[in-house]
Amino acid sequence: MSGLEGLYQELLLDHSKRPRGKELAPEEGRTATSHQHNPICGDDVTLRVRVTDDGGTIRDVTWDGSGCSISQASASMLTEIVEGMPRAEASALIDGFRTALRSRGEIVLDEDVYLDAAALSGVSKYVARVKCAMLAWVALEDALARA
Amino acid sequence: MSGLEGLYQELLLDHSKRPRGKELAPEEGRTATSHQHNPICGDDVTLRVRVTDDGGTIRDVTWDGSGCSISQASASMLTEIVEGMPRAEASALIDGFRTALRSRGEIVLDEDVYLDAAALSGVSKYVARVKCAMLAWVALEDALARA
Amino acid sequence: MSSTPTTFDVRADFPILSQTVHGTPLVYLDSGATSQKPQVVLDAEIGFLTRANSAVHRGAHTLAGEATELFEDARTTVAGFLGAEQLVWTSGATFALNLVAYAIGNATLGRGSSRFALKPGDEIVVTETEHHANLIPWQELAARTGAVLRVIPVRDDGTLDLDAAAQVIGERTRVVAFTHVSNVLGIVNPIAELTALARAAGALTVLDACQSVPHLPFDFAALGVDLAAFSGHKMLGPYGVGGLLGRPDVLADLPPFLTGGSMVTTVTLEEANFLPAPQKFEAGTQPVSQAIGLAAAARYLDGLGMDAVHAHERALERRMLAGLREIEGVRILGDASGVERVGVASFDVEGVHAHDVGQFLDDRGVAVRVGHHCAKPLHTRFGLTASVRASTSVFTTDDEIDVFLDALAGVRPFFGVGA
Amino acid sequence: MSSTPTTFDVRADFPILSQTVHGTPLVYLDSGATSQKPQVVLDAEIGFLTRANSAVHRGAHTLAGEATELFEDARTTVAGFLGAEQLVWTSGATFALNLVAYAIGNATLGRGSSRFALKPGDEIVVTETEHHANLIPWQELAARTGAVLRVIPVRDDGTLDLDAAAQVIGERTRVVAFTHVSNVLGIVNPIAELTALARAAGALTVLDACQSVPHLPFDFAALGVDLAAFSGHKMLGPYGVGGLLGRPDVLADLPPFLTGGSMVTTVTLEEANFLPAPQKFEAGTQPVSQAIGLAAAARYLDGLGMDAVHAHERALERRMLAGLREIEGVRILGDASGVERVGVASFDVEGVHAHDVGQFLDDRGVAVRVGHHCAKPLHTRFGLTASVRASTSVFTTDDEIDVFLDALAGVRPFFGVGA
Ligand SMILES: Cc1ncc(COP(=O)(O)O)c(C=O)c1O
Ligand SMILES: Cc1ncc(COP(=O)(O)O)c(C=O)c1O
Repeated sequence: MSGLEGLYQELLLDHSKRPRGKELAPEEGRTATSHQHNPICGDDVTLRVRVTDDGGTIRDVTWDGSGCSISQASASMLTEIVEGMPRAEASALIDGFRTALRSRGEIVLDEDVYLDAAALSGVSKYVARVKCAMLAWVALEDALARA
Repeated sequence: MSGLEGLYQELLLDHSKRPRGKELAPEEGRTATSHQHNPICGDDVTLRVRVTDDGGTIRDVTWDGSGCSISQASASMLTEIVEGMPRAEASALIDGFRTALRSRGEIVLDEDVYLDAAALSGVSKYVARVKCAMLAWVALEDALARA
Repeated sequence: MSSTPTTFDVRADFPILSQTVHGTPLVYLDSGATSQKPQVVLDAEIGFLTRANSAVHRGAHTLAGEATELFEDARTTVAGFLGAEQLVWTSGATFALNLVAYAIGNATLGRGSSRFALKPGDEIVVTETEHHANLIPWQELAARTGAVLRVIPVRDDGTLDLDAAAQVIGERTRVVAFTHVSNVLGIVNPIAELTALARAAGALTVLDACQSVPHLPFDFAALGVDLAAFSGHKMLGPYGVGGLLGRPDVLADLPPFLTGGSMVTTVTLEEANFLPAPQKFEAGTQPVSQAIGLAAAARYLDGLGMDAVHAHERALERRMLAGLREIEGVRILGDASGVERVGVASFDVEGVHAHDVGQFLDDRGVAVRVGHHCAKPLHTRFGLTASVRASTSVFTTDDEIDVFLDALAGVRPFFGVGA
Repeated sequence: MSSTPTTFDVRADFPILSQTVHGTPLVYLDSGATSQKPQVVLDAEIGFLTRANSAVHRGAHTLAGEATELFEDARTTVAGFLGAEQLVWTSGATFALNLVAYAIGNATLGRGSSRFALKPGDEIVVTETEHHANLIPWQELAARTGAVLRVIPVRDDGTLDLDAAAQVIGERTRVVAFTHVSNVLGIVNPIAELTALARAAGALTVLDACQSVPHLPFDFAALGVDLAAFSGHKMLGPYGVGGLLGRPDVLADLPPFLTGGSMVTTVTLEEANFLPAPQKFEAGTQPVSQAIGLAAAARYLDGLGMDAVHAHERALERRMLAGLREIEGVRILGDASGVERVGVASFDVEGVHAHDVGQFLDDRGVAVRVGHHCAKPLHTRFGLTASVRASTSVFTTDDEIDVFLDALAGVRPFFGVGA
């Protein structure tokens, strides 16, 4: 797939139009929230995560935001993957995502691991859009650091 | 005459080494003083002029200062010309001097009018030095305006 | 759409325009951000650097003399092109506007003449259409001095609310800063009216001329403002150079901003005295080759004739606006009719984020700007965080406008939005 | 005089050097004022302007992406060349030094972090060898804030009086600003000692690196200062660009200076929030092509090797000083022996004004600088209003030094002074 179609895959457009988890859950004991903003194009994501009482597992990732299709789809895809994931695994996931997105098309995301988010692989060829795709993932990283 | 010898004529070097009128007379009723400074190379001239009681004629032009040979010689030459000159004539003299100096070598100063200062004609080819030659003349212009 | 006659074809003068992007010819509609540079501008700089380069206003050697002359000729050329008696070189418009704000701040702190010193409660007026460069320096000046910032609102159609302006500008107003042309809306503001209000209040007028100078005949003296800022890189010139135009009495009374070499008369370890304007505002080594390049740009524009440039861009603008109005889901920001404009239009595409619109257009070779274009409050006013902006220049053609409009019509279908 | 081996011959890289002046080959000994630029620097700028030019950090189109990458690569290249983690682009050293002084002023007025805020009676320390650019901004800051300016004196031999420095720098000292190399004397100041004194006092250290960066291996991190300013045009790069190097924690706590576009996060009509460094210091359009040109200059110097450059210039300097000492009536300013130097020497010719010396040398094709070189207090210290300065660069040759010395020997005879 080349050009625009490689960037805006069906799955991405679908997530951006029908975002999953896009309704911020109320704050409570074990939740942490992160607000990320891309000043250049105005993309905005607020993401909230709850961890289990022992702090080890991720629960209830919800978010709200506005912005380009890539930033919104990426947030939507992310919430689907990390539900119930151990913290350490989520960190590795985020690192892997960042590496792939910065690879300028060299690294393709594994569908078995990244599920729908693997459709974001095409973004890595568009340097100016990498930040859009990363926004929700940075928010999760930040929220986990505080949780 | 070309090059350096055209710029630094004997007469100029002589005036710079043995400057005339270089001893500031004391201030009194009908004197006016102007201090001119060229911040680029530090040339400095303070010139004092006395006018007759009816204000019409120039008397006792004296000056003090330091700087390059051109600025010092020019002050020295000037004092020799304007002694006893009617004000209006001095203004015309200064205008003519300025025009010649800015002419880039096109206009040569008349020896009958400018006496030794005619040797400054060569300066007009050296744009960066025109200010040096003008300094005392600007001081006279300024002093007369206040006298 | 009928073809509008173009009075000049200058594309060959701009080396970069032969680029292709994603295999299609580059359609550069981002001149509002930075313009492309004609060969004569590049040649002027290179010519200087390879033949006469040396420090200006210093030293007596031959190259220094030549360099100084070329540099001062450049000042005369650019000032003359803009109808101004005095021009202060700056690194650009942002610097020029900050210069004014900081100089007023310095006056307030007792440095130099007190003519422009502010007292707490004094008012500084800007408009809602300002670029951040003509907004934040005034916010900061207000915060530093206790002055109050007040704002002339913009109407739904993008024009300034002059009735409100007459209320906002009053006795306490000390400075009125406004843009000649909004970099988002492309609308030419009513300078005469604003200047009259400011003058009646005895306020200093500061014009942001960034988006007018490249596009229409500009006559500083005729505009009647006190100061005007502009950037070289938006008017076919180099980066790193721009200027502040000013009325002589205003520049005389405005205290210096940056201090350093080449702007002083005497200096001791305790204190310094400053040269008259423009030198007192030009501390340190100036953008010499860039000033010379900018003079070449001014001569180039003058050769085309600014009336012709304006007519050319107005025709492009009309074609663009007419086309935009026909595309479903496109909302033009400030779609006022019957106002003077330059070739700039910003718009929202319903259901598709500006960033995605820009990406789609880029795939067709069309370079537009997306985001808030450094005018966030104006976007907030229109309920947006981002828009798409297309902006023209002397080298833009009717065909390019058509390529752009054609590509834009495909955006909503591609993203599966709308009909 | 024996010929010193030159490790490289780079004259062909500099197009301007083939000039003649008054019919003789140009001997350019005014690099201390501004250096000449190698072809690779010109090519880098032109290459950018004709292929990738467009606004950086804005917009999503292809050219904008390329331009942003080239611009940020340039930052990495120049910062790396200078051993710094963080680099803020500026228009030059004068701007960079004013940035620091005004940012401290802003902190004092309650804008941003108060870490660097001054109280009346706090002390700012400079040295007697400073260029006006590292003196007047501090005088003005002191005048605006009620701080006191104190000065480390220079000895007769041109070295700083470190005993006095230990007295001057003390508890009340908040800022110590000093030059790495005096642009008049060419002497490398004792940075380690000054920095240690400043650090012991808890003061911020600000280094003027204008005359060191082009001439010797420069490692910002190793020097241990907090901030350092430099100019591109003195290091073979373009006009209109330079930088401020800074320790990350210092840049983080220093409030912004210029405000405008591209340095903000959120902006309302009431107030703005700022990005982290370096962006918060880079308001408005940056000197993009110039930054890319400067990176080419850094790569060029790196290719020559700064150790080799320094050795080359040191050899020229020794030849020059030895020659100057032999000419009757020539007095070298700061003729200290056994100190580290770069290829700069200033001198007085007894009985002949500097301006006349310069004119005479120019007639022989030799371009030197005459005047106070923007270091008036230093000249006052040496009892002069003006001196003659010869300064070398990578392209200067032994032969040129000899032409210069030979011409200089003719000055007093021509003006009929001395023996
Ligand atoms: C030691 C020193 N500091 C500061 C400056 C000012 O540099 P610029 O004029 O490039 O801002 C210079 C150059 O003139 C200098 O030699
Ligand atoms: C209206 C307006 N004002 C000010 C600026 C700032 O200009 P610069 O970034 O060249 O300083 C711009 C350009 O971005 C502008 O369009």
